[in-house]
Amino acid sequence: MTASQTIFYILSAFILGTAILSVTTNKIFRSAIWLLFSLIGIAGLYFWLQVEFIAAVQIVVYVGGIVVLIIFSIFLTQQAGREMPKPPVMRTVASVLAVLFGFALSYFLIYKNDFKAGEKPFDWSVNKIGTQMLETGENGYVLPFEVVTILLLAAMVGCIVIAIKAPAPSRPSPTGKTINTQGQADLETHLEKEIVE
Amino acid sequence: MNLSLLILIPLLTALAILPMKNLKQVRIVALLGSAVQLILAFVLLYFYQQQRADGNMANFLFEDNYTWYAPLQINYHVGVDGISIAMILLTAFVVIAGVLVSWKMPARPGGGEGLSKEFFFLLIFLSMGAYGFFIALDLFTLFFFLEVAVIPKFLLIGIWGSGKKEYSAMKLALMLMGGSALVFVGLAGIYFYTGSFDLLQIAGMDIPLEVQKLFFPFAFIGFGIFTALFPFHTWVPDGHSSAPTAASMFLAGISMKLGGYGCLRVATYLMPDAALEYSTIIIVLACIAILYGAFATMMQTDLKYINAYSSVSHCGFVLLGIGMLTKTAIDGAVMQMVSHGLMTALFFAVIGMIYDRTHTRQVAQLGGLMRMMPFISTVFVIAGLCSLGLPGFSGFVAEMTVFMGSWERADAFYRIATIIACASIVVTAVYILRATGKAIMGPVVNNEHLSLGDAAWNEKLAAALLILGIVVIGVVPFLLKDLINPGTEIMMQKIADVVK
Amino acid sequence: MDIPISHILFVSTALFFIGMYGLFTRRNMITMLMSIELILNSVNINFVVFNKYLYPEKLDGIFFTIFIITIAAAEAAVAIAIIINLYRSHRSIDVETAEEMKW
Amino acid sequence: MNYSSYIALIPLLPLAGFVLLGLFGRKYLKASSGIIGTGLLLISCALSLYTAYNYFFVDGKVGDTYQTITAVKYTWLSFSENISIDMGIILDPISVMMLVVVTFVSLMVHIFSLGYMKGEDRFATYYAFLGLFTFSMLGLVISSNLFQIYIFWELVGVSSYLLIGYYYDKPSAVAASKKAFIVTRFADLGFLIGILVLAFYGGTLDFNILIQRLTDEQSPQFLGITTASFVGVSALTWGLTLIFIGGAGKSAMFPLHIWLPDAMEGPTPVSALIHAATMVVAGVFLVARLFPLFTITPVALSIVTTVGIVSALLAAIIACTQTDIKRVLAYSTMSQIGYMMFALGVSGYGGEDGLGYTASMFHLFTHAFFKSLLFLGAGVVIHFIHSNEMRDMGGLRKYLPVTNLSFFIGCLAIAGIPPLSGFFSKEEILLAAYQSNKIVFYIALITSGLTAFYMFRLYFSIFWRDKSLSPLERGWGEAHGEGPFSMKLPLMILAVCSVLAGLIPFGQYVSSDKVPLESHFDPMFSIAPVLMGVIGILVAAWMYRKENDKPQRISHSLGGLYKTAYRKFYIDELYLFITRKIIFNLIGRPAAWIDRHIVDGLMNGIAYTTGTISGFIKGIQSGKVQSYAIYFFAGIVALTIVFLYLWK
Amino acid sequence: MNEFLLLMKQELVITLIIFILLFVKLGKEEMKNETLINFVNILLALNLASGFFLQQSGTLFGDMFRTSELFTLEKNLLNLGTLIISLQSYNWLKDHKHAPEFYILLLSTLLGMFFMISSNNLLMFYLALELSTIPLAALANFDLEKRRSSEAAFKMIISSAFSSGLLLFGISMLYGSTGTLSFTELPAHLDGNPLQIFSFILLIAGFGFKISAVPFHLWTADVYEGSPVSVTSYLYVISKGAILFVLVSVLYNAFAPLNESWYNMVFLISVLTMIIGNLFALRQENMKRFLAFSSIAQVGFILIGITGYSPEGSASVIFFVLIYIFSNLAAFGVINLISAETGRENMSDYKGFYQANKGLSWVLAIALFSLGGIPPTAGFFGKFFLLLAGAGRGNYLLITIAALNMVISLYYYLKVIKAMFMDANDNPIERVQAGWSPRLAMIICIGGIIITGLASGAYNYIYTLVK
Repeated sequence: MTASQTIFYILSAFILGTAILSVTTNKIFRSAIWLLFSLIGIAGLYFWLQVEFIAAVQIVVYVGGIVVLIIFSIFLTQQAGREMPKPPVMRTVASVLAVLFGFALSYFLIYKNDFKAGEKPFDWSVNKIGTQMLETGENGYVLPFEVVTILLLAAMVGCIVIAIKAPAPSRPSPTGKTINTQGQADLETHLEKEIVE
Repeated sequence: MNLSLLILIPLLTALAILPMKNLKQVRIVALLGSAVQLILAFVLLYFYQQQRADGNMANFLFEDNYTWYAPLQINYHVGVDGISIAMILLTAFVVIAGVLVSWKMPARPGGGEGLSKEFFFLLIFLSMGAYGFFIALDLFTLFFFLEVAVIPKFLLIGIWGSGKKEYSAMKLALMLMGGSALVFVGLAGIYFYTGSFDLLQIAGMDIPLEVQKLFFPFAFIGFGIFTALFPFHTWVPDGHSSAPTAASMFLAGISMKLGGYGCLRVATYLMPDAALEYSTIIIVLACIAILYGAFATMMQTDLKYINAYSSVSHCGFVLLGIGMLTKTAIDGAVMQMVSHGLMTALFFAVIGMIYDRTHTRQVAQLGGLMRMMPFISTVFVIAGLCSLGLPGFSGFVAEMTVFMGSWERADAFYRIATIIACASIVVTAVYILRATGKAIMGPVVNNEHLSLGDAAWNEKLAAALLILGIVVIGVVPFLLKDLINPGTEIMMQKIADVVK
Repeated sequence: MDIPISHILFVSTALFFIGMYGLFTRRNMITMLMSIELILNSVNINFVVFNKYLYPEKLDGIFFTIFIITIAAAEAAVAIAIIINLYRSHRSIDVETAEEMKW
Repeated sequence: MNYSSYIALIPLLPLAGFVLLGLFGRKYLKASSGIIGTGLLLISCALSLYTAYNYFFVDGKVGDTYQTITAVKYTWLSFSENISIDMGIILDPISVMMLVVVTFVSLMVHIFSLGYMKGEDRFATYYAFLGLFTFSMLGLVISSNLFQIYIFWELVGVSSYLLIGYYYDKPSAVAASKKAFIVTRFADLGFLIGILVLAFYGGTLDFNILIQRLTDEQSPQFLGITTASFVGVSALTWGLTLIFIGGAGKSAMFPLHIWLPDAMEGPTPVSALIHAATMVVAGVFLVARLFPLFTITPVALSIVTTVGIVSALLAAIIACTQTDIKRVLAYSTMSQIGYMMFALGVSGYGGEDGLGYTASMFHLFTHAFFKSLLFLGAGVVIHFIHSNEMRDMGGLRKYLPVTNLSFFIGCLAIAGIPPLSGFFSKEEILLAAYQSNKIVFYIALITSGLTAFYMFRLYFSIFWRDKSLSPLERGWGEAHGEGPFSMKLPLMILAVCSVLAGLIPFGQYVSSDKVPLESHFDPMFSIAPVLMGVIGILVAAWMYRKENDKPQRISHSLGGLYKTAYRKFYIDELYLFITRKIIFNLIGRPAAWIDRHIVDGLMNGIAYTTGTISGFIKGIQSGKVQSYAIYFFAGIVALTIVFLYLWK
Repeated sequence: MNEFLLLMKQELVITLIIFILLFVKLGKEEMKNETLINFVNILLALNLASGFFLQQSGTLFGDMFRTSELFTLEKNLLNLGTLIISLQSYNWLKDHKHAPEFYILLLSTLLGMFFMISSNNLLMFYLALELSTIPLAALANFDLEKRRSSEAAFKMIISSAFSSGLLLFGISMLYGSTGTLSFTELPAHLDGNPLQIFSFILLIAGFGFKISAVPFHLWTADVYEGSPVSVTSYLYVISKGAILFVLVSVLYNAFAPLNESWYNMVFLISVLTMIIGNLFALRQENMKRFLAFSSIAQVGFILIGITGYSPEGSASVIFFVLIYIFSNLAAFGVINLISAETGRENMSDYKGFYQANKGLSWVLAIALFSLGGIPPTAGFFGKFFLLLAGAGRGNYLLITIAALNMVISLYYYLKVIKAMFMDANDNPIERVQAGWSPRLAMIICIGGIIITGLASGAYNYIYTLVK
């Protein structure tokens, strides 16, 4: 059992464990934290796979962006420490069954399927990604890039419209609003930076 | 002559009604339109006879064939033979009579006069569907017009009807649409084995027996629902009895004929082998409809229900004639369609007149109308006598032809079927005479009725037109016979070899 | 690398269904959102792994991953905005409160 | 000479009258309608007499047989290449004879009605209907085609319906008309099917061809119809029997006679015309028309005989007990027609065997006169005292001398007292019966005695049996005595005819094979019938000439028998039971119920089920987004399972 | 370069409009909503017009993007629909605070759909799909004060995220087992092994979610009911139509090798969809919700056309979508107007509607007849052709089921007609005055409903393009 194997199994155990914790724990804030760990673990997995760029993006966007956003909104919407209400038993049972069965089925299919390993070595580099990202010809991803920018623009506009609102009577929503838009803004810049890099 | 006029004129009439101001103008326009249509029908008849006289022996005359949906081989293809012309004449008569009897709009909760425009518009529009159906030679066109002639009924019944009108309207619309859905499946089947919607082309080819056996029931039952095929006849009593007078006339007079015509022209003509295969079933159903309908009628107490059920019984003759597959029987079926169309329209018209005056259709609440309204009563008696198959009226001729034709099938089964059918003439007599004896004759039961007046000019004219038709057919039946003869002969060429 | 691909895929698939479980059972809208993030991550792993192990000649998987991450961000942003708005009107982010419309 | 030039007018004139009066009578011709109708009929009567003259004395006979002349014939409706309904006129002895009878009696009735129906507000309608009836009856007798006869058969039926129901606001009249129509309609069903049978095997509907084909043993049609059989009876027998059922219905033969007595609700002249002289003998005429076919089917013929004789006797018995004078006459009519029927039944074809045929036609002929005479007489009586009941009558001879006389003649004639017409015809019938079938003969003999009895019972209790009260006290309309001359005239004419008609050498003209038949008069044979007649009359005189209680005592002594006869052997009740209880309650009502609840219930059931299902599954749409997601995923899993493992 | 301009002209114009709106929004002085709306309508109309000439077909960006006359046509149809909707939303939008944002979001989703139609690559497809979904979720929330609106938005974003997650899993598996993302290369690599089938099912589920086919439809009704009417009609017609276009081309081209198995799937799904949709529609009271379910049933019909797997099939689908746009938008036009003016959306509110609003009732009635497939409206032709296309595969069971379902669907359409024309109502909706632009929209729709069927031009044109 080589080191990398050990690392892999430890990583995967960590990822799955934290993931399970994050979807089962009753304290919402904790579950956010577990999610954070899990995401970091995944980033680790990417490192292990030697695609550091993706790992970096993962950390920056997820850890630095989304999770922050989520935690903000948690703060915004309730007291972190409170217990979350339990789901109805029937649904829990149903979901457990569905999920287990689905997992069994799909993993069975994946397992049965024989993936032929590619022969060429896998080489990537940040500038290769960068050039392809802005290339218009074969294997050029400029069009998806533009689409995504428009999507982000639209998303931003949508968020602003929905979140900015005439102050509701009781809630201190202005704070929420500002925070929120801040979140939006820096998220935006992050992404642009990442992608053009 | 250009057959599309037959569709165009009702369309224009309907459109011309829309900008009209008040009931007066509307009904004038409607009357003019339907009168023109009647004249046109006679002109058509004239040209047709001339063509035949000049020895034009084509199956269908005055054909027009325009490509409509080229990729799907759908054409707008129209043409007429004697049968269609008979039907067109029938329609023209019934429609004009319908317009006349609804001269002062059916009374309606919530402003009857207010919706006169819509009423006449729908009525004329409906007639357009019927005309189109009768001249169509392309199955798609035919189906198109068949459905055109369904939905306006829903509105007519639901808005201007009486009794449990919404229920009846819904029932009628759904059952008829169900019928046309089945028809559609049949047509699709034919289409995909012949690759064509053109009636003449399809008639040319011969479809393999198992295909026919698969799709004949769809087409036949589908059309059968329109013509009150047992056990799918239950829309008839409710629909007829709830509908306003003109709509009942159209419904019983024409739209039930759409079904018969379809059963004949599409189902039987295109799939004769299957027709033969299933003929026993058809005959059994027809006999049930005839006798059972008649007995059910005996028990009815509402004039409209009486006529509705008797329509079930009478349309049974049409199906019987088609099921027997002998030339005479099919002649009879067609004649019965025409005759029943006129007769039942007359019946509904007169029932409507009675209802408008007495505001009841219950036989028990009527009596001695002969004293107050001799004209209406006489018309009622005439309609009744026609319906019980009295010589001199069209009903007799048609029924006898059917009997004669049925008797040509020399086999105990067909014989018994025929006898059962014949037996219905007695039952018919029973219920007709009971109704007449109670409502028209006998002492006056309700003294308020004593003040009621007789028919107005429009009602008289309507009744006169229909009676004219009935009597002409009844006294000189060979006119009708010779008119439809070529058509049925052409059909028999396809069917005869099957039967023999 | 001497880890069979199926093992890595086990991780991703498991992650996927864990996320799904969370989505099914969590009554808090934000946690539902988190579960979705898990699902997307598992997909990312798939893409990267397939690209690296099976089809190294092109970078389809890598790019797909990048775009998924971006989209996930946008989705999360909009979702959270909506949740906040809903919280304003419902005074709660419990899913069970958002079921006025049914049947 | 050429009949077609005018013959068609004979039926068409009355038709013209009907159309004219029917359309405009009510409004414009109210006053003159009677005259118009009568005038038109006068012409057609003259024409038919002229025809008769031509046919019998000028050119009817070729060699020594009367020809069947087809004067007019055109195709009315063709079913298939050789089966078609033709409208035609054939002249042969019976049709010509019927022409005369119908037009003549009808004319009498028309004239009589001028007075009798005066002041009716539907006077024009009445004459229109009379015209319609006359037209149909004439059309019937001159039919050249089996189907044509059926058509006019129906038409006379409906005109009789209209005339019986003439007093439409009288429930009893309406009921009677309904009954008459439906009963005969029921019989016509048999007729129709019979026609279908004959037409199918005979391959034609034309009388001449049909008879000619089916009577020669070689023709394929004959072989076909005799070999084809249903429940062991040959198609020919079936066909003829069924047709005879039709005839029996119209002619009120047992057991289809129940409509005739009720039909007396109609105006009396109508009864005289339709229910005595003409329409009711249509059945006899029909059998006579198809007689050659009947003669080759003994079964059918014996059925005719049996029905005939039973009806004759039964009607006679019932007639003895009735108290409504018109009903008595009605039953006597039935009885007389019974005579005609069994006369045909016992007859053979050709020569001496054909005596019965001749006799039957002869009786039909004479009966038309004296029976219409009696009815019109009764009409005068009713017109005078406004009642049909015997007990209201008596001693009328003082007030109605002419009627009294003519009625008396009529009674004598029907009782078969020589030398009146009835005597000759009845005597021939009895002779024919005697020659072929003794039992029939004896029953007939008794019947003739009964006939004499009930006729004179009628006569005496109307005109004699004086009451002490004065007319006014008995509430009779003194205003008009016997009514206007228009009412007396027909009585006189008919009386004369009833006296003289018998002297015609009928066999010379009408015989089964159309070869003149020597009618030989045998005084020895006719003793018995005459004796029976006289006895009957004497008994009647003894019982009814004077007011006394003999009738009551006798009826009491007879007890049950009398009651049964009085109740017309409960046949009406039987019919009532069948129709009400069986047809209506056991067939009609269930049919209606099934239709509403089962067949329609099915249709509504479908709709209802759909609705229920939709209500049942609404839970899926729970509004919970998470359960949506679960369904979503479950759907995927299901699809996967199905398409990976089940639906290969 | 100008080739690039021509091929992407519609997308470019839309982008242009978006940016113009952005500047309008950011500009100092507020532009009045009315002028803004009319302005946008004119631009859309121009785009629509431009769509009809200078049509070229070709691919760009290394076959990430491909277009052809057919695609251009499809885009035009969507463009037309959007134009009609924006005409109709006049009454609702003219006093809405966020009109420019509304248009920005709306048009960006439209742009997403355009890209989706032109996408030749699973990546592009996925991105376009998200572009056409996420802003819609935001739009669903545009009745900011309404609880239901935000609930709808939430349901939509969550379930769409979930479905896109599954879709992505499917795509990744597909990528894993075929190694390509481009539609043109895909058929070569498809051998129908279980994993591919599985991932294909996941893909179908993704599509099914968007076209709301049973059992992936459950979000539909709630979202449609909650969102503002304009957004509902947009979701209802445009996004559905776009996905259908894509579905057809994907199934017919990219997944042609699997057609045996997808034929059965689509068959099963369409039967379920028709039946469930009808059964639910039977019992609806809210007009929007009712139309939502009816639309589900309609989708079932469209899927029948897809099963045809023939030029007739795709032609009939596109043709039907065209008719579907007209019919539904006509219906929604009325509902939109009524709910904007009176705020009443229940079927019972429409009782006695005919008394005051004759014109509107006829519009609604004709639209419903068209949806129910009653001649002479175009709906009849649409359904007829769909069923014919389906029958082409010889599956008469499917056709019969469909034909009978037409009857059920007719029942609930007639229920609305009945409410409008026959039922009495103590306080019926009083006369509603439609502005010029909603009226124009209705005229377009009704004209379309009547002409498209009777004049065979449209169908023939589509057919030639498909061939």
